[in-house]
Formats: sequence, C-alpha cells, structure tokens
Amino acid sequence: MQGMSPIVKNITRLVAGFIVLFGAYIVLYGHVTPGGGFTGGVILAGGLALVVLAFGEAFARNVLTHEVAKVADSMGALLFLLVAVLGFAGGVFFTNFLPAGTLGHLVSAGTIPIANLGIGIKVGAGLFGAFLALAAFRRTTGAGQERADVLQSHS
Amino acid sequence: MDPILWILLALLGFMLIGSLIAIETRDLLSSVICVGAVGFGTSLVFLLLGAPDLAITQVVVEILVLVVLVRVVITRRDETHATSRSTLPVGVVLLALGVMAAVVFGVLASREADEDLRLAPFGRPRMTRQVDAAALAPAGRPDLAPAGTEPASVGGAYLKHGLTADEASRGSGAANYVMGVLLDYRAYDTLGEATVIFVAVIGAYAVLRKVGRSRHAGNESDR
Amino acid sequence: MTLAMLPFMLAFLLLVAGLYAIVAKRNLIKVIVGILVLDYAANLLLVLMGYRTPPVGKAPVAPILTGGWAQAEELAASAVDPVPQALILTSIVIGLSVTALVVALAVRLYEKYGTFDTELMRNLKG
Amino acid sequence: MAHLVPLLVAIPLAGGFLMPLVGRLTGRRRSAAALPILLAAGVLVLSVWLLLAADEPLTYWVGGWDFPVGISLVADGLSRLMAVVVATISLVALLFSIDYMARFTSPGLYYGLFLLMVAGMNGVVLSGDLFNMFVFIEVAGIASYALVAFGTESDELEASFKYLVLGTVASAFLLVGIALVYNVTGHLNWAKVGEAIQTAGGAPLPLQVAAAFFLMGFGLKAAMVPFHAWLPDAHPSAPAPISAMLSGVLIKASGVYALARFVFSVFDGDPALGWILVVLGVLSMVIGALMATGQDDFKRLLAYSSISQVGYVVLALGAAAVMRARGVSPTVVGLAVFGGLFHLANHAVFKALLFLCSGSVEYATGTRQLKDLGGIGTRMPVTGACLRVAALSISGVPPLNGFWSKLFIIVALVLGEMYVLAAVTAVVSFLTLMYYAKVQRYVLGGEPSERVTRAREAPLGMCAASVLLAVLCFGSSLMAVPAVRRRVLAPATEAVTAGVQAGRQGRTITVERDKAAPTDSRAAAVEPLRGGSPRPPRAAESLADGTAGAETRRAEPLARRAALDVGEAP
Repeated sequence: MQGMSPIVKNITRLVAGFIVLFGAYIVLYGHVTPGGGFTGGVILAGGLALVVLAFGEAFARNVLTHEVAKVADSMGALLFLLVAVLGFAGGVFFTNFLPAGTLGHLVSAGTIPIANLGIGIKVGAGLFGAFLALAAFRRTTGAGQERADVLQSHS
Repeated sequence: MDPILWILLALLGFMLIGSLIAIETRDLLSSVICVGAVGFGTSLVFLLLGAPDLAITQVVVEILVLVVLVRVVITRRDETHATSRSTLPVGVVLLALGVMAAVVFGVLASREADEDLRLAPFGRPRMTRQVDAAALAPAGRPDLAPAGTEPASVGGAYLKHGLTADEASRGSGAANYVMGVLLDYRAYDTLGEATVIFVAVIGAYAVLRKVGRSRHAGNESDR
Repeated sequence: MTLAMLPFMLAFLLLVAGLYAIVAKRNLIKVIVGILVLDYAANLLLVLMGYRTPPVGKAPVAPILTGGWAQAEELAASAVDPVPQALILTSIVIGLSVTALVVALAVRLYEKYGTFDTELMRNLKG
Repeated sequence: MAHLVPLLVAIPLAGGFLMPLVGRLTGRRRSAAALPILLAAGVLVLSVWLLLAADEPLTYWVGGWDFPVGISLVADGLSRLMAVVVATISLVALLFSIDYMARFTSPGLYYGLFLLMVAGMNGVVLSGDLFNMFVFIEVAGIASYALVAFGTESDELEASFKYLVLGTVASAFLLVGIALVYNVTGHLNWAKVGEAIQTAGGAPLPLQVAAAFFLMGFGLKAAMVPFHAWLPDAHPSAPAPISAMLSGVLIKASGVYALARFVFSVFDGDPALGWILVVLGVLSMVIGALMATGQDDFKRLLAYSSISQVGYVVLALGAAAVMRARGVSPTVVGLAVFGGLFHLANHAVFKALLFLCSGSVEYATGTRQLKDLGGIGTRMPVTGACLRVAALSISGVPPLNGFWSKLFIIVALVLGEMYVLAAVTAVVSFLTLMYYAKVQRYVLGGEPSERVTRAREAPLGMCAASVLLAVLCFGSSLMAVPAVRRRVLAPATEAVTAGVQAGRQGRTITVERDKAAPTDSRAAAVEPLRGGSPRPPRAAESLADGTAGAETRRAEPLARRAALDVGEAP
C-alpha cells in the first residue's frame, strides 16, 4: 500500500495532530467531562489509523510499528493493574487511595486519572495494533492471496 | 406526550429498518454501511437519553469498526455471494419473533399486581422510588443500614452519595458520575473490560499469524 | 400494554433482528452484521432502562456535574441513572473486542476459502 | 489471608499482560512456559490454601465499598472448590503445553491467552456481582475463542467462528437478563437480588423472563442440549491442552457454576428452575451419550461425552432444587448437591486427562481416528496406561473417582424418590461404559497399523502431566472420605443448599473508613450511607471549615493530604 493522494496526505498532516491531541485530552479529562480512557484511546487509535491509511505502509513500518503497539498495549494494561494492586495501600484491592482533591480539576478523583491514562494507552495501542494487523497492509498467504493483492493495488 | 419519546421511537424505527436492510441486502458493502448507520443511530439515542459519554464512545467505536469492515469488504471481492441466501423464510420468522417480543413486554407491562418488583416502565427507573435504607444494606448485614430512606436502586445511591456537597458521604470525587462508577465504584469491572480488549487484540494477533504451526520445526521428536 | 413499554419492545425487536441474521444468514459478513446489531440492541435496552423523564420542557440530565457543588443535590434528583451507562460503556468495549476477533477470523477464513460464504465451508454449513 | 481472593485474579492477569512481552524475549524456546507455570503453581497454592485455611465464607468488597454500590468478591465453599479445580487443571495443562505447543508458533501469545483465560475463570467463580460475572465470562470466553483457532487451520477457524458467534449470542442474552434484573430489583449484586426476590416472596414475572434469558445464556455457555451445537466442533479443534481446559473447567466455570449460583443463590432453588435444570440435564446426558457412541474421531467422542457428563452435574443440581422445594430431608438434598459437585470436580480431572491423552496420541501418530489407533497402548505405555485409567474412571468403574460421584448422584435420586431419573442416570452410565469400552478396544487392543508402529512415547512433560492427572483420578476418590469431605466438599455443598442465605453468611472485608472519626466505629463503617446525615464526624468538620466543602474525603491521613493540596489550589 503506497498511501493516498497528496491532498489526503496534506490534510492528514494538518488534522492528525489535533485528533491525537483531542484523544489525549479526552483520556486525561475523562473524570471531569464526558469521555474517558476508552473513548480517548479509541480516538487515539483512529487518529493513528488515519495517518497510516494516508501515508501507507512505509510509515507504519518505520515509525509506528506493530512492535511498539504491542509493547504499549501491555504496558498500559499493566499500569492499570498496578493502580488496582496499589489499592492494597489503601486497605483492599482497588481502593482509590489517592485524595479526592478539588472537584473538576485535572488532579482530582484519586486514581481515576491514572487509571484512565493506563486504559487510554492500552486501548489506543491495542486497537491500533489490531487495525494494522487486520486492515492496513495485511500480507496474505494461502488461497486468496494473489487476488487480494491485485485488489489492494486498486484501492 | 413527551417529544423525546417520539424522537426516540422514530430513531428506533429508523434503526430497525436500517438493520433489516443491512441484513437483507445482497451487497456486502451496503450491508456494512447500513449497519454503520444503525450504529450512529444508537449513538444518537444515547445522546438523546442523556448519555454523552456513551454517544462519544459509540461514535468513535463505530468509525473504527466501519473503517475496518469496509476495508475488509472492499479488498475482498466475493463473487459467490449469489448463494448467500437465507435458509428460513424471512417474513415468517421475523413476524413470529416480533409477536413474541411484543407479547413478552406487553405481558410484563400489564402486570401491575406486585408494585414492588415489576418492570419499571421507560422514563421512570426504579431509582425514582424510595425504599427503607435497610433494604440496601449489604446482604445479611441490616445493622449496617442507616436511618431513613434511600433511592431504590444502586444507581440512585451513586447519584445521591457519589458527590454530594455534604463531605461526610464519601464519593469518588469525579464530576463525571459515569466515570466515577466506571473507575471507582465498579473499577474492577473496568479491569475486566480492559482485559477483554487486551485478550481480543492478542487473540486477533494469534489468529492472524502467518504460520500457525510448523510440524517439522523446533522439535526433534517430530517426524 | 402501555406506550411506555414501546421503546423496550423496539429494542427487543432489534435484538430479534440480530438473532435472525446470525441464525439464518449464510455469509460471514452478514453474521458479523448480526453480532453488531445484537450488541446495539442489548446496549439500547440497558440505556432505555436507566432513562429518567425530565420535568416537562426540560432536556434529560446527564449524570455529569458541570455547575459545581451547588448543583449536586438537584442533579441527584433529576439525572438519569449512571449505572446502566457504565455497564453499556463496558458492553460497547466488549462488543468492539468481539468484533475485532470475529473480523480477524473472517479474514483468515476468506484466505482459506476465497469467499465469505459459509455454504462453501466444511463445518459451518449446519 | 482475605486479600488472597483478588490476588487469584490479579496474578494470572498480570502474567497474561506480561506474556506477549516475555514471549518476544524467549522466542519459540520452551522456556516461554516457565513464567506461566510458575504463576499457575502460585495460583494453585493460593487457592488450596484458601480452601483449607478459612472456614467461613468471605465477602470481599473491591475498592472498600461496603455499601452494596461496589463489586464484591465472594469466596464461599463453592467458589473455593471451583478455584482449586481451575488452578489444578490449568497447571497440568500448562505442563502438558511445554512440549505439545512446541509445534505451534508464538508461544508468547498462547501463554498470554491461556493465563488470561484462567484469570477470567477465577474472576467468574469469585464474583459476587452479576455484571462482573458477565465481564469475566467474556474474558474467559474471548480468550477461548482465540485459543480454539490457535492452529489457524481452516477447520479450527470455522469451529472458533461458530463458537464465537454462539458465545456472543449467549452474552447478549445474559446482558438482557442483567438489564431486566437491574430494572426490576435495582441491584446487580446477586446476594442482594436474591434477598429482594425472597422479600417479595418469589420471583415476579419480569424476573422469570430474566431467568429465561439467563438460562439460555448460561445453557449456551455450558453447552447443554439443545444449546450444544458449538461444542463438538470447538473442543476437538483446539490444541489438546486447551481442549482439556475447555471441557475440563471452562464450561463448568462459566456455565454450570454460573447456573448453580444463579438458580440457588439468586432464585433460592426455585423448583421450576430446578425442573428445567433436570430436563436440560437429562437431555444432555442422553443425547450426549448417544452421539458419543457413534463417533469415530477420538476428540469428538470426548467432546460429546463432555456434554453427557456435564448433564449429570446439572441433573443432580436441578434434582436437589426440586427435592429441596418438596421438603425432602436436607441430608438427601445435600447428598444430591454433593454428588453433583463431586462429579464436577471428577469430570474436570478425567476429561482433562482424556483430552491430554488424545493430544499425546495425536502428537505421536498425527491422527485422531480411533480406527487407525489400534495397539497404541503397546507403543506408548505411559499414555496408554493413563488413558485406561481415565476411561475406567469416566465409565464409573470402582474404585476410581467417577464411580463414587455417579453412585452418590444415583443414591440421592433414589432416596429423593426420583426413581425414573435414577434409572436414566444408571442407563446413561452403562452407555458411557459402552463407548469407552469401544475406545479401549480400538486404542489399546487391535493390530498396530503402520502409523502406530512408527509412534514413540510422548515427551517427558506430556507424560508427567498425564500421570499427574491419572494419580488424581485415584486421589480424588478420597474426597468421599468423611474427613476430607468435611474440609473440601461440605462447605461447597453448604453454599449451594443454603440458597439465598449463602449470600448473607460469613465475614465481610472492606476498608474501615474514617478510622480517626471519634464517633463509634460502626457508624464510621456506614459512612458512605449517610448522605443526608445531620453532621459529619469531627475530622471532616475541620476540613469543611478550611476548604468550604470543596472536596470529598477518604481515609483520614489521605484526607489531610487532600486538605493540604486543596488549600493551595484556590
């Protein structure tokens, strides 16, 4: 897959940063405004998927590889689990052991923002990885391969 | 008559028709696009019913699903879909099941005998009722119950205590109650949910491996 | 039967439609479409059950505190139920996960058979 | 001690999250199995300790929310028994995987999925919350869909697809059931739902509809006839250790266990539900056995036999519910439940062993057709002996464990005056004996084919795993001995027969909020409840003065820190 036309590439250049930024915002402010780790993570994955679709396989191979996505996936999940296990510090599993803080501030609601961050990383990386594996530039093997390749060069 | 109910019914009708088209159309691409429309309809319903979190999530999830599905369908031409017929007569089955659905909920709605445990109708969830707080104490520990009344469902309790100005009641501290429920009261669920998506992603990696097994590699006892 | 049960019934019909697609259709993509519809229907049923009709002339109140402490009591008395929303959020993600996996399976099956049609596959005919 | 309960989920979960990373380091070497085996052994030790150390049921409120707004983990006798069964079979299956999975690629993904499936099952059996149970059923289910397709051959992919689709339908039914339950009772905690139903004096119509959805959902997960269509494809297609896990524990954890919880702890052993269980159980038993008789594929035969054997368990539980409602003596009811749970544990052991043996045989010969396997017992003496033990055990030959559990079930049915059911059970036992005699004849006797003469005994790890389970086939008969029984199975039986009462027993573990509050400690523990209470404890007062009520409080020292933080903020 070579990527799309220059128009798409340029617009993506303009927009992608904002999408990723927006995703990060949704992740971080999930406890204050609508949104949260999952939503933000999906937005992150969507923004990255847009970049890959626009710029093609080479970009995904050199910058945002499958491997990076896998590592970030595990790390995000472990971060969330860590928040859960650290709950023992407050008494039992999953205790929200940090102070509640001021209502409506970024640093409030105890562990919720950290958990959101972990989930955001996890979901963003995981879905992006799945997207790469599924849709972007799958090298097929077996029966349907030739036909699939021919069709891919069309799109 | 509540205008929201009318809008809701129209949306649900639209979704029902959309999903029937998605199911019945011959062309896989149109099918996928129709189901995408139904998904966006779901998102609108969420927005209409005071669930902006869900609406945002549904939209972004829908976009991702749609991108993947469309890509899967358009890069794989399937000439054989002429045989993709249904084996059961469409109308009969749908009619029968539809009647069943109507009967189920009609019967549920018509039973007024037992005020305490009946299906709460649309727009009046159970939490709008108050019960003796003892009913909400942990099972087997009525001694933990406070005095007075409480909303009759867990959701009402979250709303009442999740974040009241009276600091005696401990809430999650999250202005977004849904997030408070999701990541504090029911954070354990969310851990499970994060696990689900992790499992699905590595499961997809596993399924999409180029070589699943290599009978002759790596094992000297193999023949 | 009251009008107030009508939304539940429509959501239930949607569930039936999804079920129908899964049972009767002989195409992997159609089955996936059925799974998606089934998910939508179950989620809709949940959100409908948490809805609280606002006072006449007002919009439904989302369970998000925007106006500071002063508003909390009022919100508690008027907002829709946050629990089904939290459950649906989980359920949407589960649906997404299942979809990711099932699409991966469908893609692999396409590679093996060159078609999405289950009639042409060995074990999925029944 | 009580903190073990969440660790049983957290440990395999952490392992599952780590394995894809570890797998990249180890590559395809067998050492990839080291971490999972270590963790599974740890989980086994913890769960056995939990089973033996504590007598009373524990209710553990995750996050410290004692008010039933949080999620509770319940470790009563039944949950503990299931946790031990899950841990045992998963450890053995992992041992078996070391060599068996060397033929497959990406061990990191395999072990990751495996551990996450274990975490999901532990989550299911320990959960005290309907929706939480649903989520963990999904975790275990999705991991198993992927594992069934792990070989990525077309029949595996097809089986996985079918399994996934039916599993998703089951999940949708469960979700609808949960929605109805929440709508009607306002609770998700099953103990509270059970209490609400009991207060109302029986389940009202909407909850009966919900019950129908739950039955269909759990029935699909447990592969009860007529919801069994996916199992005969999915279980044989999976790699052998996964087949052992699926047949041995997964259908029990997310199917039978959930059904038992739901019928007894939520619906208080409603006799109508009991009869439905009896019917499903008998159908599964008979049809599973008949279908198994006609199979030539070794693993398919085992899969149908799983349907049949799980039918025993469900029948015993359903009969217990019926007898309980009829006023039969509690001893007999207890005996039926005891027999059912005993058979559940036994079936986990011998069916896992059978699947592992079939895996060894397939590993050595490359075929699963019974007719091609003649004389394999002489070429593979260890596997052959284990296979013989398992086959005798499942056919109910004394003194192996299968005999005892079937005996208990039949005796309980006779004592409960359900003679027809007892007769059916006996007949199905005879059928079981028949088709396992066929297995023995084909596999162990007969002229070795050319394929078989080339076969060699399976590698050490696989043999060790099989032998372990074969020993357990003898060993678990000990559970019938009164001393062991009191310790292991009696609490589980008690948890089932207690019905709704089960949710009210035992110790509650949660965070003691507001320890510094000078008011009496009981009131402090209730703190989350007191939304409209006239005056907060003193510690809170000082906070309120300083910060104009701008923050909520947590445990005292933290609250002070919060006060500091907030003091600077405005």
